[in-house]
Parts: sequence; structure tokens; C-alpha cells
Amino acid sequence: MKVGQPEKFIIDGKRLDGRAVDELRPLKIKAGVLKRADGSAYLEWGGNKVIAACYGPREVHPKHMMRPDRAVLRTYYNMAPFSVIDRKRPGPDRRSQEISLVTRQALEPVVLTNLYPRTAIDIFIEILQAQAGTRCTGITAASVALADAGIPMKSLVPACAAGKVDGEIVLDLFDIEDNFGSADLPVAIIPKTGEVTLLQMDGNLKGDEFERAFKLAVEGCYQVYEKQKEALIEKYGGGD
Amino acid sequence: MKVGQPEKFIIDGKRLDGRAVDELRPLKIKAGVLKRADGSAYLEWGGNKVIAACYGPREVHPKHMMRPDRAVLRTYYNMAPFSVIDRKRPGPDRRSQEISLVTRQALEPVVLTNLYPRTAIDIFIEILQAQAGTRCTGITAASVALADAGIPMKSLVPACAAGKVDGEIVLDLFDIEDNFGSADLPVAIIPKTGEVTLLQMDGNLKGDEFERAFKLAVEGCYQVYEKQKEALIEKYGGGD
Amino acid sequence: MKVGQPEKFIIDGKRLDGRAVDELRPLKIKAGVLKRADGSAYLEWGGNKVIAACYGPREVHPKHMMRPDRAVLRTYYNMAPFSVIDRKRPGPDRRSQEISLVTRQALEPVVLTNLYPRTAIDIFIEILQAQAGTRCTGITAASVALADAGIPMKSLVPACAAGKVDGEIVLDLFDIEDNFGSADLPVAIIPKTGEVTLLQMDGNLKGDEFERAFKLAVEGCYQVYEKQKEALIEKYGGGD
Amino acid sequence: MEDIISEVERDYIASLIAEGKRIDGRGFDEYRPIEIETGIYQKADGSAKVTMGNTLVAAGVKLIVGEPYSDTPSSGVLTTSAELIPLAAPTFEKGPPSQEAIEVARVIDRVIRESGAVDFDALCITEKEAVWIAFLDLHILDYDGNLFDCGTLAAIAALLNTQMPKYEDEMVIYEEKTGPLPVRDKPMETTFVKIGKGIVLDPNLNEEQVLDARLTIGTNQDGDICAMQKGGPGTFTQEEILELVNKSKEKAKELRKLL
Amino acid sequence: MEDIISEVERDYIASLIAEGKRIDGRGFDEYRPIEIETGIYQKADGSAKVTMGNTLVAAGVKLIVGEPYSDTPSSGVLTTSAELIPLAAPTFEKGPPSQEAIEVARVIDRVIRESGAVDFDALCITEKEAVWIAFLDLHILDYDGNLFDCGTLAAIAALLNTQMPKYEDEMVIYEEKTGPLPVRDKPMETTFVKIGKGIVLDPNLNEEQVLDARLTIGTNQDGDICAMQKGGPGTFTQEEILELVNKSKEKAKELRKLL
Amino acid sequence: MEDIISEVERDYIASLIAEGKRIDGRGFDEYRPIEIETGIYQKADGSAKVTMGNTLVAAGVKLIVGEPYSDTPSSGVLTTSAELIPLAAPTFEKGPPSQEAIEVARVIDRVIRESGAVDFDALCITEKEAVWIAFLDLHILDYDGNLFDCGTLAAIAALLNTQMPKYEDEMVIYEEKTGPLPVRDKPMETTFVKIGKGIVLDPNLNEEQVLDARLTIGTNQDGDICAMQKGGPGTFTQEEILELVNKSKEKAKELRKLL
Repeated sequence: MKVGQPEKFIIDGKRLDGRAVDELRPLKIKAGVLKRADGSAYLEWGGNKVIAACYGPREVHPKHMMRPDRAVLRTYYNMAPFSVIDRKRPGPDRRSQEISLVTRQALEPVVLTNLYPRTAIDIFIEILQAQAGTRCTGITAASVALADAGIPMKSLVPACAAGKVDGEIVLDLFDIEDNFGSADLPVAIIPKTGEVTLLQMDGNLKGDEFERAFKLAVEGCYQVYEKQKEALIEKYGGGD
Repeated sequence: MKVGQPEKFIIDGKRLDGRAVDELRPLKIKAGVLKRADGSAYLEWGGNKVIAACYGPREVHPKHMMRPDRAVLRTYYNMAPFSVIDRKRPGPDRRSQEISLVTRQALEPVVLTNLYPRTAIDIFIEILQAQAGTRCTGITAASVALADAGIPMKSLVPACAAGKVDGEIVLDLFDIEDNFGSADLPVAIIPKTGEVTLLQMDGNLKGDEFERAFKLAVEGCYQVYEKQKEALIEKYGGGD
Repeated sequence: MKVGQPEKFIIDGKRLDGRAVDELRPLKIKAGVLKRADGSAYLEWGGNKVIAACYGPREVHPKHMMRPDRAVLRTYYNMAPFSVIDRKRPGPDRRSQEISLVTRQALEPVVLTNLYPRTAIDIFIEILQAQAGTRCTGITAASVALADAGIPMKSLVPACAAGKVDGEIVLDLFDIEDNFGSADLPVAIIPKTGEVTLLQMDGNLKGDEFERAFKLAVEGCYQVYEKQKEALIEKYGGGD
Repeated sequence: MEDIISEVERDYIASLIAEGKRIDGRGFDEYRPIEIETGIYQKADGSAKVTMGNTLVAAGVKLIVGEPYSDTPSSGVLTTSAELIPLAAPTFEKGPPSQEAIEVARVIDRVIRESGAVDFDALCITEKEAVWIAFLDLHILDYDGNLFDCGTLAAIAALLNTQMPKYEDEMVIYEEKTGPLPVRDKPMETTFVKIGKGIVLDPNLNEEQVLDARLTIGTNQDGDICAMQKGGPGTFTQEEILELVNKSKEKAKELRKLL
Repeated sequence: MEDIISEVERDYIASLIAEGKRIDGRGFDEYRPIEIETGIYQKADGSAKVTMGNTLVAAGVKLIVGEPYSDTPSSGVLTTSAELIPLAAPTFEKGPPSQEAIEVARVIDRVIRESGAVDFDALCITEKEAVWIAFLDLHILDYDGNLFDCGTLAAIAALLNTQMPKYEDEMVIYEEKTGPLPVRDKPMETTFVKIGKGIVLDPNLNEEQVLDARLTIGTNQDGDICAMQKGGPGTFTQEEILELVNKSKEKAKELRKLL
Repeated sequence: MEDIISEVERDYIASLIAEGKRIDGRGFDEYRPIEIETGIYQKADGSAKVTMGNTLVAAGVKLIVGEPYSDTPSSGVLTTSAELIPLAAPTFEKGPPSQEAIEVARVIDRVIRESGAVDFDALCITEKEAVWIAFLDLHILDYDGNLFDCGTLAAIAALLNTQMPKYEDEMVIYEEKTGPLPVRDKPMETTFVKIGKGIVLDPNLNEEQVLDARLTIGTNQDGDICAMQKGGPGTFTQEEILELVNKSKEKAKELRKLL
């Protein structure tokens, strides 16, 4: 048992932060928060505070990354040193490199990269405060930042995780649940078709538990999607 | 109070190395000391032993640093591992990177970079022995090395620091004064016009103290300028 | 005296692994063991297990390494982390960089690089298990990999070391002899002419000891050469 | 990991799959021939070499003694690394591990960790002070696709092959062994790729180069899911995912039998 | 930090300034609108977010316990870093800090250190053995010029906001706080740039791109000068410098009132 | 280290050598003029500056106290580094040491170590705990060929010049010295290059640029061979090697007399 692990995660049907098992943390999204970036978004999702910026289409450096038939989509996930209790040393570590990779693959299916051959579309995700679920927060933010930059996309991409604590399937883990829980399953989807663009899992789930957690995460994605649309309507008016 | 700090820095009007408050450390400059470099200079300034070399105008690598309208001036300040009491690990640290930057900006106002578009002029400053004031020593040496390389300049650039110890304003700090004193103010100038090309300060100076220290440093620069000219006359004959 | 040093290295004319002083460790060579590489070879030489791969002639990156009149030959010697008792940290260290360099120079005299101007021929040597003599093992393997890739060569290059333990000159040191012995002398030759393409030494040898060790190492090379030819005949039939 | 492949090849492989065929003649749910050798690198404390078709992975385990992490003061430590060394493919480059190498290592690490395969508590020597630290290094020697499954197999084979060195007077004596590393489970990963509308197991390099999406599923010997990783520029439907999860358990059992 | 700007823009900004005007309509000695929020990143021990026009800097302070330097055995340690992350400007690059980022961090560090703003002696826990080490990280989020002044303001605001965690049984308990970080001064930096013959305060990005010379002056709350840094490819006259030193004190007072 | 040189120059130097002449008029077995100054960098514990023709190497020794290696618990440590700084030649680059710099440092380190020049046992302070660690740094300032011989000479001169600082109460007091570093031998390296059919000693830069093969031989003062290193893209015959080994001892004696 790890140091600091609580005895129970769910008491009288409520989680330690007061939520029901299928309840998202509060989520606020604001599009267009930076001046220099071509597009940007700021998210507060529970205790996560995340900013995403998009630059592009723009010239590709180094040149050998250029693709003759499409834009290269590049994603960079980074944690501010003060975003976590134990100061994060600046620079990419293995975890952030993996998250950068799956973030790119979560967004690639919707971005119409073929419209801008020989260019780069760069997405930067900065975690200013982390409370578990930062990769879903980052993908959700990045998708809004892309829209804010006017990059043509088939769809927004909302992301949300489900997991298991105390043997129960719960939506949208926060940090204590993430650190000491028994499974975490982040998912990103294309809302119109329900197709899955991100899927990772670590922990221990029986087959039926997986199915329930997966469906719960997908439902979470649809809730997140509503917030994404609201943020864009707030800035631009109209629906997506 | 730091370990090793002396009780007094000035005793009977003399500093711990025997100098008067407005007296420079002994300064010797020799131009043209290296065979391979296009220009070079060796300085002994008190306990500082510094060599500067200039290469250029030459091809620019990497290419993206090339400027269509002028030469890029690049400066590299480096300390030999054995130049200080506590061995310096090889490679640039934050301090040497900042010094490289301000050294470049101290020299840029005089170098006629527009005469050599699409080229690089590289200046390397190697500190072989350090006794405080190495950035001024480096700028002074670099300026002579540029002249030795025949790079067209509006002027030589001499540099010199003033500072404060025991509440008194003094010229050209040596290492004990620098480590334990209360202010250090390195300055570089263009002698003909008196314009300032380098100005840094750290410590604590009242407004009038600053003015006195600043003027003392400028006077020091003019003394250094005489030595620069002598070195060039010694090698090439004639005045600057 | 180092921790773990045996009292005697040669007892009743036999070395600690049972060999005579002029006896090679068992050596097995297999050509063409990898699918992706253009040429490859696997060697077991005593307790050394080494794989070498050759790619090329192929495009040169970065471009500035390209030579208008010949192929560049590049060699990379690397140890797997689990190849030695004390885990080797991944990545090149100073030792492996030096070995990469002398390996290249051991092979350069025989590779007809002028036939493929503006290309690169890359040789990768991977040490999977090390028991002393890995540089000779690597050169021997690389030479077979080059042949397997069909790179035109004047000759194969066999390599073998001699050394001194207990005051005696012995052939092909194994790890205990290498760690605690008093000299190591790796040699590589061009068999037809007897010319020497690799020669390094560290330890302490009188003039006559050197001459004996050197000649013994050269004899070892000729034995290794027979194995190289057998490996190629086994794969391709015919002699070299 | 990105080899360039012509549009023509892409179309050819995809159209084969649309017809229910694979480029190397295998069934959609069929692994390539697998060979496992263990204990072959004697300077390692445990080792294995696994070939899956032409993909070749060497794995070695080295044990050292060090301090535990402060939040798990009585647990040993496992550090999994993968190196895509330039020997293994013309597209692999020198230098620090690529994102792909990091992903492979992390996903393999995850299934080992989450399945509880290694009994980390048994690796504690003195609480808060000294625990065994296991370095599991995966060395890719020949790259013809599907590093996740081949690498996991090599990793588990090497862990099962590992003998604990003796620890005495604050020194590790590598020459003396005290018994096997405590391994309690044999987790496996199974990787499927979607090309067009078809989904195939154990992609070879040609298939990886044209994949739309990739799904790796790691399960323990009870059939619980312990790790998943979707990759590739495309998507899976939810139905496809649920179906692959079921199929994965069967295929993992097959792999496990090889150990 | 080097954005490319056309000669035309350069001439336009310079000629405006020659006429006594600025591109954004401000007076020569006028700061852009400034907003300060503190305590907004709760995983930090202290934090602040400062906007100066469109420049946006987030600052966080993290405290750990470590060994003192051997020449100051009873003093805490401050480490100031600045990251010009590529989110903040199209010209910022990934990788280790640029010379510009290092300069910004070092000049801000200098004014904090030399003004005695932090009482380092009060950060000693056990002489020679354990002292508090404060990491002050400046994260540039949107870059529209004048990082020195905006960054210093964010740094001081974050330091003033910092609460000391509890230290007990050789463990830091971040959840419990024992009181504020001992901050004794509020040093400020004020930055002027010379464009042609004119000198203006608080350059925005457009002005920075065409500057001839830059002068940053740091003062403590008594008006003493604690740090100076000249930048840019051009020069200042001695008279200009003395004049700016005087002006700097006033402007620093204005900034200090915002805290 | 690879300067570009035209075919014409190559042919000229080779044809001169074929006629028994060198480009700078020296005999085949003649060193360029050598000057040695010692004790010139006072922050170092030992130092030397050596010129060999136009090649200029500065060497400094710094001593610190640290832990011994676990396999030599009662021996001091020597760490030799060489930096080919970009000041010394237009072709030297910034960044981590090149393969050439590493080779120079390692071959010089080897001859010092294998000759037993430094009495490492005398550098033990407390077994297993504290030993002297000597950093020997070679700084190439002007590069006109033959770094091996010039560097070894500078290294040995600096070691002979080194005074041990005092060690008291677990502190090194650099200002007080307790006696010379225990140096027992004066190993030397001599470097020959083969150009066409001729072999010459102490190559200058022009000769290095056209060499076919290079052989460096290190000997101790008894004339035993302690280190050898062949370089270059060409070969030596076995006879040439045996002959050079003999010649090397004589030439090393000449060098040793200069100390």
C-alpha cells in the first residue's frame, strides 16, 4: 500500500470530492485567450488548469519533417514546474513524450491536414496546475484551440477518462483516485460517429468492467463536447 | 556573512592588493598571439589571463543564422576548467551564456557588419585564469582581436568595472572585492563619443554612488583604451 | 592490487580458462543474420556475443558529411546495457567513441569507398555480451557484415589481441586477464599483405616483449581470417 | 519508425485485406512463427531473445541495490527501457530514445506493473533504505513490425529467467545466485491493426506502414485487462474495441503457452 | 526573440517616436495596463499571474529542503528560471533555455538577491545540513514585449504569496503551512528602450523589434539601484543613463503600489 | 580535425617527402622547436603551457577530494580531458568533445596510467572513503598538428608542477600546499606519420592533413612501451612498426630532457 492511500474512496455513494460516481468535475472552457497564438483555449477542469495554443499552418523546421501531401501535425505536452506538488524539472520526460504522441494521434483523425501540404500545424499544451486527467484536459483544450485558429476539422474531439476505485466504475478520476485507484481509462471520440481516437488503459479491469468503464468514458466525452461547443459559441456565436 | 569574508577591504587608503581606490590592476595586452586565428589578443589584467581569437568574415553554419544585409557577430565566452579555484565543468553554463550575450552587444555598435553580408564573424574568449572582471577583460581582448583580424570597426571598445567595498567606490574590483563587496558595475564605451555599449550592475548603490561609480568606470575605460592602442601600435606601428 | 585479482594467471602452462598461451578462444561466425540490414554477421568469440550490421551505400545525413569523391564510412560501436556485469548506461561514452573511431580506421584501408561517391556506408556493432576483446570481435564481425552487404573490399580484415599476464605473452585475453593483466595489444591486418590497420596498446612491454606479442597477435589474426572465410563460404559458397 | 512506402504498396496491402488475405499469407488472427531462447546473455541476471517472424528483440535484466521511492518505501523498483538501435532498421536513428521507443517501453512497463507480475514487496531489503532495482532493457535487433507483442514476450521471458544475485555486507555478489526473481504473473500484449475495414493481428512491417489505427491490449493470466494503447492516425469504432478485447484474451493465452 | 520585421515598420515606429508618439498611443513613460492575480496555482507554494498589456507571465514558487552551499552554510537558496515556451510566440523554440531566457531569469534573480528581498538566513533549518531551497519558475505564456518588468512583478507577487510548508521528521508536509516566506523588500525592474533619438518605457513587442538599445534598472523600495542590464545592438549616452536611473525610481514606485 | 586541402597540396607534400624533404625544412626525425612554461595558471594546483612549433597546449591540474572507485578502494583517481576549443582552429566546433578530442585525452591518459607515472596509492586519504581526484585538463589553444606529443608533454609538465593542497577537517584548503603530487615517471609520446612511402616525426598540420597512417608510441623512462595508437585511413607494414618502436625510445628521451 502506498503512503497516503485513503481507506475508502466512496462513502455513502459519494466520492471524496463529493461527486457521484458518474459525475464530471466542474469544467470551464474559454476560447481565444492568447494574443500571439493563432488559436488558443484555457480550461479549468476540476483542479486542472491548462492552456493550449495552436500555431499554423506555418513553415516546417526542420525541413525534413515536411510532407508533400499534407501538413504535419505536431503536439507538445508540457508541465509547468509548479503544476505539481513535487516540482517538475523543466524539459520533456518520458511521460510527457508519450502524452504528446497519443495527443497527436487523438487529433489527427479530424484535422484536414491535406488542405495544407508542406506546412506544420503545431499545438502546445501547457499544464499550469495538475489534478489528474491532464491528457484529456489537454486534448479537449487543443481541439478548441485548433478551432479558434480556424484550422479546418471534421469535428471537435472531446476526451474524458473513467476508472475504477473501491471496485466501482467512476467517471473522471481526480488525483487521489488516480494515484491510488485500480484503473484509469482515458478516451477521446469523434462525437458525430462515436469513433474512438484515443484509448489508453492501465490498471486491472475484468471484461465487463472494461465495457462499463469504456461506455461511461464515452458518455463523459459527450458532456465535454457540449462545453467545447459552448466555449466556441461564446466567442464566435452560432453552433459548430 | 559569507565564509572567508575579510573584515576590512580598505586599510589606510589602500586596498587589500595594495592599490589606491581609483587604480587599475596592471594590464598587459599583446595582439596577434595565435597562428590559426584570423586575429587574436592575449591579456594579463591583474590575475586575469585571457586569450581572445577572431575568425571571419567566414561562411555561416547553420545557414538559418545567415543575414542577407550584414555579417552575424557571434561571441563565445568560455572558462578553462583550471581557471578558477573550484574546477569549472567544461561547457557553457548560464553565467557564461549571459556574458557571451552582453559581450556581443558591447561590440556590435562598432563592428561594420554591413560590409560583409551573409557571413559570420566569430569571437572566442577563453579565460585561462580568473581574478574577477573577466567579462571586461574579455571585451577588451575581443576588441583587439577584431582589430588584429582586420575587421573594419568604428572604434576599439575598452571595458572596465567600478564597484563598492567598505562603502567606498573603487575601480576595477579583484576577486576578494568582487566576492564580498557590495556592488559591481562593468562598463564598456566607445572612447571617441563616450557612448556606453555595456552596462551591468549588481549590488546596492544609492543614486549618487551610482553616478560616481559609473564615472569612475568610464575613466577606467579610457585608461584601458590607451593600453589597447599601445598593443596594436606595438604590432602594427602607427596609431589606431 | 585491484579487488578480485587472482594470484596466478597461468598454472601448469594452462590459463584460467584452460587454454594454452597461444590458443584462441572458440570462435563462431555466421554471416547474414538480420533481415533489415544490407549485410550482417553474428560472432560468438569466447564469451563475447556480438552482432554487426551494415547499411549502404545510402544517402548521407547530415548533408555536410557527404564527400564528392567517395563514400563516407561511419562506424558505431555500442554496448547493450546488459552486456556487462555492471549495467552499462545507454548511449555513447568516451570509450565507445574511441572504439568507433579506431574501428573505422581499421576498415577504411580495405573498403573501396571511391566507387560510391556522395553516399554513406554505415556499420553498427552491437555488443550483447562482453568478455574482453570486443573491439577485435567488432572489427572481425563488421568486416564480414560488409562482405555480406556486397560492399566491394580489397580484403577481409581480421582482428585479434595479444597481451601479457604473469610475465608471459598470451594470445586473445579474456576478461580476467584483461582486467588484471599487464598489457593488451589489439591488432587488425590485411591478410594478403600483412599490413596493419589497427594497432593499440596499453600496459607495459619491453621492446622484445612487444615484438613477440605483436607477432602472436598477427598470427591470431590469420586464424580469425580462416573463420571469416568459412562463414562467407557457408552462406555464399566458394572462397573469397 | 516511419518508413516511406509508395501509394501503390499501400493500395495493394489494403485491397488484399479487403479480400480477406494478408501479404504474407497468414490468417487475420494468426501470429508469425515465434521462437524464444532464454538465459543466453550471461552477464545479465536474466535474459531472453525472441523472434516473431523477422522481428528480433533481445531482453536483459540487471539487478542493482538502491534506495526505494519515498512513497513506496518497502517496494523494489522496475525500470523498463527500449532502444530502437539503428542496426535494426534503416530508419532508426542514433541519439536519445525516440517517442516510439519510449511508447513501446512504457506500454510494456505498464502491463508488467499493473498485472502485478513482479512481487515488488519481495524485493525490499531494508525498508526506506535498500531495495532491489531491476533494469529491464529491450534491445531491438531486427525490426519487422509489432514491437509491443514481441517485446512483452521477451520481457516476461527475461524476467522469468532472472536469478537474484546475493547481497551481503552491502555488496552485490553477481556470481552467486539466491533464487529466481519473484514473478507471479505472465502478462501478454496482443496488437491489432486496422487497415481499411479489416483488422489483423500481429502486423508485420509492411502492414504497420499502411495501418489506419493500432490497438494493443495487455492482459494478465486471469484474462483481466491491464493495459491498452491505441495508436495510429485513424480511429476504431466502439464495437471493434469491445470485440478486440475479447479476442485478445484468447491470443494472449496462446502466447503464454510458449513460455 | 528575434521576430523579423520589415524596414517599413521599423521606419514607421521610429518616425512616430521622433514625433513624440507611440504606436499604441501611450505616453513615453507610461506602462501598459497591468493586472495581477495571486495564489491561483494551488500545487505551488506561491504563485502569481501578471499581464502587462498582452504580455502574460505565470510565476510559481516551490519549496524543497536541501543542503546549503558550503560558502553560505546558514542561508537558504533561491533558484530563478524563466522558460520562453513556444506557446508564447511563433519565434520561441523548444529545447534548453535560450540566451534570452537565461538573461531574463538572471537579471530578475539579481534584483531579488541584491535587494535582499528574501531573508535567506531565516530559511536555514540546520546549519550546514538543511535549508529551504526556493525554486522560482517564470513561465512566459504570451509574449508582447518587456519580460524583465512583467517577470519581476510576477516573481515578487509570487514570493509575497508564498506560504512555507511544514517540515517535520525530515519530511516536507506541503498540505500544512507555517506562515509566509520571509520577504523584506519589493524590488522592481523598469525597462526603457531607445529607438532613434527617443527613449520609451515598457516596450511592447513592436518596439522591442526595432530598438537600438535597452536599459533595465532594478531598484529596491528605498530607491537604491540593485541591478542594471543594458541590451541591444546600440548605445546610450552617459547623460541618458543618469537620467533613466532617476526616472526608474519613480516608475518602480508606481509598480510597487500594484502589489 | 579535418581541414580541407587541395589535391595539389597533397601531391606537393608527398612528393617532397619522397625526395627526403619536409615542407618546413625539418629532418624526418626532428621535432619542431619546443617551449615549456610551468606554474603559470595560479588558480590551478599545477599548470603548464607547451608550444611545439605553432601548436599550443595549456594544461591545468585541479585536485579535489572524493570517493574512490569500489574496485580500487585505496587509490586516487585521475581524469584526463582534452578540449579542442573553436579558438584553436577554424574547423573545431562548439559542443561536446569530438571523437578526436576524446582520442587525444584517452591516449594521453593511458600512457600516464600505464607507466605508473602518478603514485595513486599515495593519493588515498581514507580507504573506501576519501581519496584525491586529479582533474587534468588539456586546453588546445592553437592547433598546428601533433596534439598527442605536445599534449603529453604539457600533461607531464603540469603534473610535475602540481602541489598538493592541504586537507583538514574534511575541507580542502587550496591556499596551503603540503608538497608535490607524487609523480614517479615521465612518460612521453612520440608520433610518426606515413605519407606515401616516407615516415616523419612530429607532423605539423599540413602533414597531418595528407597523412596515410599515424602511429603514436608512448614509453616510460625505462624505455618500456606503455601505450600505442595507430590512426589514419592507411596502413603500416609490420617492419615499419617494429622500427618505429625502436626510434620512439630515443626521441622520447630527447623530450624528457626538456622537463
